[in-house]
Amino acid sequence: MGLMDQVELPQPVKYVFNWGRKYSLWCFNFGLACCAIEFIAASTSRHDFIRHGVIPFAHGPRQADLLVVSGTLTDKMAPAVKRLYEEMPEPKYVISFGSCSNCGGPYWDSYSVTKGVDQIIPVDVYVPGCPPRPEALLDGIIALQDRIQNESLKDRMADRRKDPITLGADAPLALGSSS
Amino acid sequence: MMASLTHATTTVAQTVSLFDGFDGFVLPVILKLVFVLAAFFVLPLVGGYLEHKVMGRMQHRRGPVEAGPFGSLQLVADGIKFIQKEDLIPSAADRWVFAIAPGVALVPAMLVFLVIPFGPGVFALDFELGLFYALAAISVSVLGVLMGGWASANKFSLIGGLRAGAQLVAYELPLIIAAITVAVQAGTLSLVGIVESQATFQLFGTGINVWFVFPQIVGFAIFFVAAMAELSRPPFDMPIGDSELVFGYMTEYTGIKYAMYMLTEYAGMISMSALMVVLYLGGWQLLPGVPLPGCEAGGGLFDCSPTGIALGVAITIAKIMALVFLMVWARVAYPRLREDQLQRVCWLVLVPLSLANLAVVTIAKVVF
Amino acid sequence: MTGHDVIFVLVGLLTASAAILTVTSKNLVHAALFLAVTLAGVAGVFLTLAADFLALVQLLVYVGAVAVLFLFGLMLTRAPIGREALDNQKRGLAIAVSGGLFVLLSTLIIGAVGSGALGETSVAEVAGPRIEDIGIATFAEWVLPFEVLSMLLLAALIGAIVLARPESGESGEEAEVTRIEMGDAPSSEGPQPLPDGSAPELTSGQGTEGSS
Amino acid sequence: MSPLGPLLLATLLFCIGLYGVIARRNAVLVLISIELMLNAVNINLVAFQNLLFPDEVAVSGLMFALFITGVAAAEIGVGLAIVFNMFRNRASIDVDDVDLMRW
Amino acid sequence: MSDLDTKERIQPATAPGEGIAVQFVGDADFPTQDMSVSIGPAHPATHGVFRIVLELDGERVKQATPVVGYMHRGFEKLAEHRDFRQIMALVNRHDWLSGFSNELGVALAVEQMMEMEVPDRAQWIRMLMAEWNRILNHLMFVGSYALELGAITPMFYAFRERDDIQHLLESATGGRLHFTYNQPGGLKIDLPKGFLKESVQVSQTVRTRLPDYFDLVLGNEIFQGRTKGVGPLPPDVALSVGATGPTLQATGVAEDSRVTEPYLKYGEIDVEVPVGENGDSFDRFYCLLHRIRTSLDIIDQIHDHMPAGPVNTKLPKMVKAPEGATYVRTENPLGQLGYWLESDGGRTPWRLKMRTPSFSNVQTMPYLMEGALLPDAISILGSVFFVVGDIDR
Repeated sequence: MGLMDQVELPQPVKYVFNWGRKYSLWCFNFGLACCAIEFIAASTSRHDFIRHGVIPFAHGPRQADLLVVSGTLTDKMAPAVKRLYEEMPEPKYVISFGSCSNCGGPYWDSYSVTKGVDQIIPVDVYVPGCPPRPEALLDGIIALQDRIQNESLKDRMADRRKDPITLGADAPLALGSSS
Repeated sequence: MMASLTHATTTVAQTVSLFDGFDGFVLPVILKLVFVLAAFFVLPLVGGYLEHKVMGRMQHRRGPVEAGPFGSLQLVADGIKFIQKEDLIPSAADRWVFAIAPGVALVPAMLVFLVIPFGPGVFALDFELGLFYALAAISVSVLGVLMGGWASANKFSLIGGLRAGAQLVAYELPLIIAAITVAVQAGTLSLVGIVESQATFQLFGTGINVWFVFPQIVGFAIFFVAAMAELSRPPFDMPIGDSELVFGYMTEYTGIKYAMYMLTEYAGMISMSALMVVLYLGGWQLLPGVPLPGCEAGGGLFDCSPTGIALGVAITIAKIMALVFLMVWARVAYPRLREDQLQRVCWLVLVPLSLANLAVVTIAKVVF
Repeated sequence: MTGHDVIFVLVGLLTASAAILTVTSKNLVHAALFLAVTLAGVAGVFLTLAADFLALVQLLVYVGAVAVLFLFGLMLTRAPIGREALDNQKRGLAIAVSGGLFVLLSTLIIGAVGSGALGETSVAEVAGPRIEDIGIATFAEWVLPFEVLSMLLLAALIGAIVLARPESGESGEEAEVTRIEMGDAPSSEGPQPLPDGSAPELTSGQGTEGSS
Repeated sequence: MSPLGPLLLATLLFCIGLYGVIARRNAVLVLISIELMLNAVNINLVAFQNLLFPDEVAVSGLMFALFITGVAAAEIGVGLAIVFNMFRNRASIDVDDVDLMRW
Repeated sequence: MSDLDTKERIQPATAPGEGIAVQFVGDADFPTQDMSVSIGPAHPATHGVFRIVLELDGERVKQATPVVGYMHRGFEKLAEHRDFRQIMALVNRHDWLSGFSNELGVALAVEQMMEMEVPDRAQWIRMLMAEWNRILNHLMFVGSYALELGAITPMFYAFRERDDIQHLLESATGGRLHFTYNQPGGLKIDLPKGFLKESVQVSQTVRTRLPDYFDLVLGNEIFQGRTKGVGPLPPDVALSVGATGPTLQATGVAEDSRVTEPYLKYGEIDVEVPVGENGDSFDRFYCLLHRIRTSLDIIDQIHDHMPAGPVNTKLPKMVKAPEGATYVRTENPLGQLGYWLESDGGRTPWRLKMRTPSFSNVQTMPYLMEGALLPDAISILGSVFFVVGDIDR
């Protein structure tokens, strides 16, 4: 980093670099609640997002590229999420997995729940559902990978909150569309 | 170093190097460096890919699929990603020590590749003390681990570093004793010489040509276990045990420095496996005592046509990967030991066993 | 100057500067790390002196084990930082003594070498002993010292274990006193699994059938 | 190569070690300095081995150096154990503090 | 080292991976300084946001303090603002691994207050679903406990089975984790066609794969070395803190609400309760694995008993529990789950108090961890099976 967020790289270099980032999304699962179980289900044999290069073996935030916030974020937990996000090295991506981390979900009227993780950290992909099916997470990952392949790191670093992807916002969720 | 290089080449007797055909001095050196670097960077990637795929198959998954054909470029993608990552140094860390620690771990792992014979004549250096050199180089890596653990200024890192230090120093002992046992059996410390002696080694009194793994099955087991512990591979991965220490001494490392630690681990897997292949599994021989196709003279060990050389290299790498497969299998199948159990295994089982093995082999060597 | 000389000078400079940093460093761990560099440098010096085997022994024993042991010890104990904590007030004396000794010895050596008292042989032309020679020498002429050394190592091993673990053992009565003195007695309440993983005696008097 | 270099280097290392032994108060640092001195002796031994026995068979200097290495390893084992014990009992590893035996 | 107050304590970390300097500050009179390590709230071992602060002397735990509340979502308060049918969708989320069992308790409580007659078929289906749910839950812990001890594969195996079972349950309920299948007076809809056949098949599949876990995990020497004798729990301690489920059964107390206080139709079938001997980590895991087997036995019995008939009763437009209170306890996968339901006759509960098994079970941890080694502490942490949402609610 340092250079890459300030200089627009030439196209071939950018392609290779983006390709590397796209297929090497070491994933730090911030498993908070129910959705964490579906996250694990998505990583195991049947759904298996490891084949997309999303490696769930990053144990700490320092080695991670992708933060998946899955589950209800409470006000007590929010500083930890913020802190972990800040401990991750750039470039980093965030998937908000499930209604709770999107907006508070079924606990929208609770006194202790943060209504959406995007209040504290920028989110790249919102995956709706309570909990979303593993296929939805795969869909979100593929959407994120498509975006990474075409993105410019300079633009991204300039405005991190620009234009997040919301799955199923304009079309019905394409279940099982994972290739 | 120069003196030792020239010195080593003068002392080695009849070995013919692949690079001797070239005139001059600079070209072979460059070729050798390129060869060592290529082996150092490519083979660990192959090993890592193998690990991904084998683990996947054993767990009813497919492993990486999307990056490159059959996911073969997964580790390349990882590498490209790591060089883009931000280089974070914790504010409380000891900056210099933190920065050079991965290098201290990596360079010895690279230096081991200098002496490993990958095929008939395919080695950078046939050193009279090759085995000893490899073990000495491996033993230096622990410094990098300790430095990283201490310099990170993180409790998990410190505990991980301390565990790694204790583990690596302890398991060096059975490792070295087991290796020395082979040297006693072969009568030489040169890795090429050990391969050579396996070509003619016969089981006592039977006349059957075997590799050292048969008389020394105990030594092989000890070496294998100790090698896995030296590499902090599961089930001996307490220094980086994720459920206890997050990532041990690597907890604070990001980007390229973390990648260097990972490369060290995988290069270590390759070099340890290669050592095992050389010490116990007959190096590049396909069958004991049978010359490779294309290799006629000299017992089929050195005087080879290009086909023979290629075949020899392929056989060595296949054997290395078979051993890597065993290590991956252990990772898939076993939980992690506890730290005191680990030390107990070392001091109460492996060390006495290796000493007994050494005694038995020495006596057998003298008697027969 | 031959290439040999150049390499020796480089390695020697590295070794000497690392040694100086070792004794002047303000951080204990840094000092130990510089010691590791010094030791590796000495291994390099051995290489230029055609003592390959010794160089590797140096790497294996000193860099791989002794330096690691030092680091390990420093990390286990509290490592104070700063010149006051590490140095005493006799620095002037130390410089005077060691500097004087150095001047004296180097004058002697330069004189001796210059006058040819050490013979005409140059150290670099020596091929160095082969490993077989070392092995034969060890177990022929030097076998008695070798055995004595092995006894020494054994004694040191036992001594180190005894010294470093006064409170070891499952029962050690005499250790109890020390522990109370130091005030770091591990809490004795609660079931404490023995180090070999076996369970201590349990007081499970409940039946196996439902109790509620 | 002239024997001057190795001999001077050995002298320098020895004197640096001596400085460390005198000027340092931390016991571990004193041990470290002793290591430097032992290494200086080793360099000397090897240099004189090459100087005085250029033939290959005589290995006295090397053997001495090897034995010194072994003894140094033993010394470090025991020395560090003593230092730990000292640390445990006195919460300090300053050699100046170890004055129980001083009258 | 008793007087900790004479030393400055290092501020405990709130998350792993942060750069906290290991400064050994403090009183120079003491040879060693305790290290305070905070496991969690986002530590790999705590599967969720549980946090436990360990005071370490070397690698030995001197004191363990669980810190709960990171997942507190205010269920009990939220339930006061949902009507009796909506509560189902809420309560099945507090222990997210046993959604059906959670809603079952509330359904039973509401039915008890309204004195409803639940059709036989509904009761049997509820039992079937509850047992399947129990297996789902236990499989998850089989995988995660092995993961905490460093074995990665059992997790993948467990999820292979879990996916089969979830597929089965999804066909009837439409949910993978949170089924919301109960309603006061029965179930929402009947089972789909062919469900029982499928159920028999899945039960056979799981039964044939069960030996894998016994061999791969329970029979592994390293696993035994890591768990046998680690964290032994005497029955009196377990009872005094109110531990239930596998944690209690491992100590040799065969307490199980399905046997001691049968609800639904559990009285009509054989329910076997596996018990351990020492109450150590190995026994807890042993009980967990055997509970999968006994649940499969129960499922097979239910298959033979399944009657025909309606699955629900007609409900009024507005379900209103009469004024009063009731307490219902059921055997949740992790232990005894109790609901104290109090109504003032309105459309929402006046008070819904939960007695969750995980909360009671983690109370054993300070006792269990004291004096254990750090790796053993992890072994104990994983073997006292809990779900964070179930602790914090």
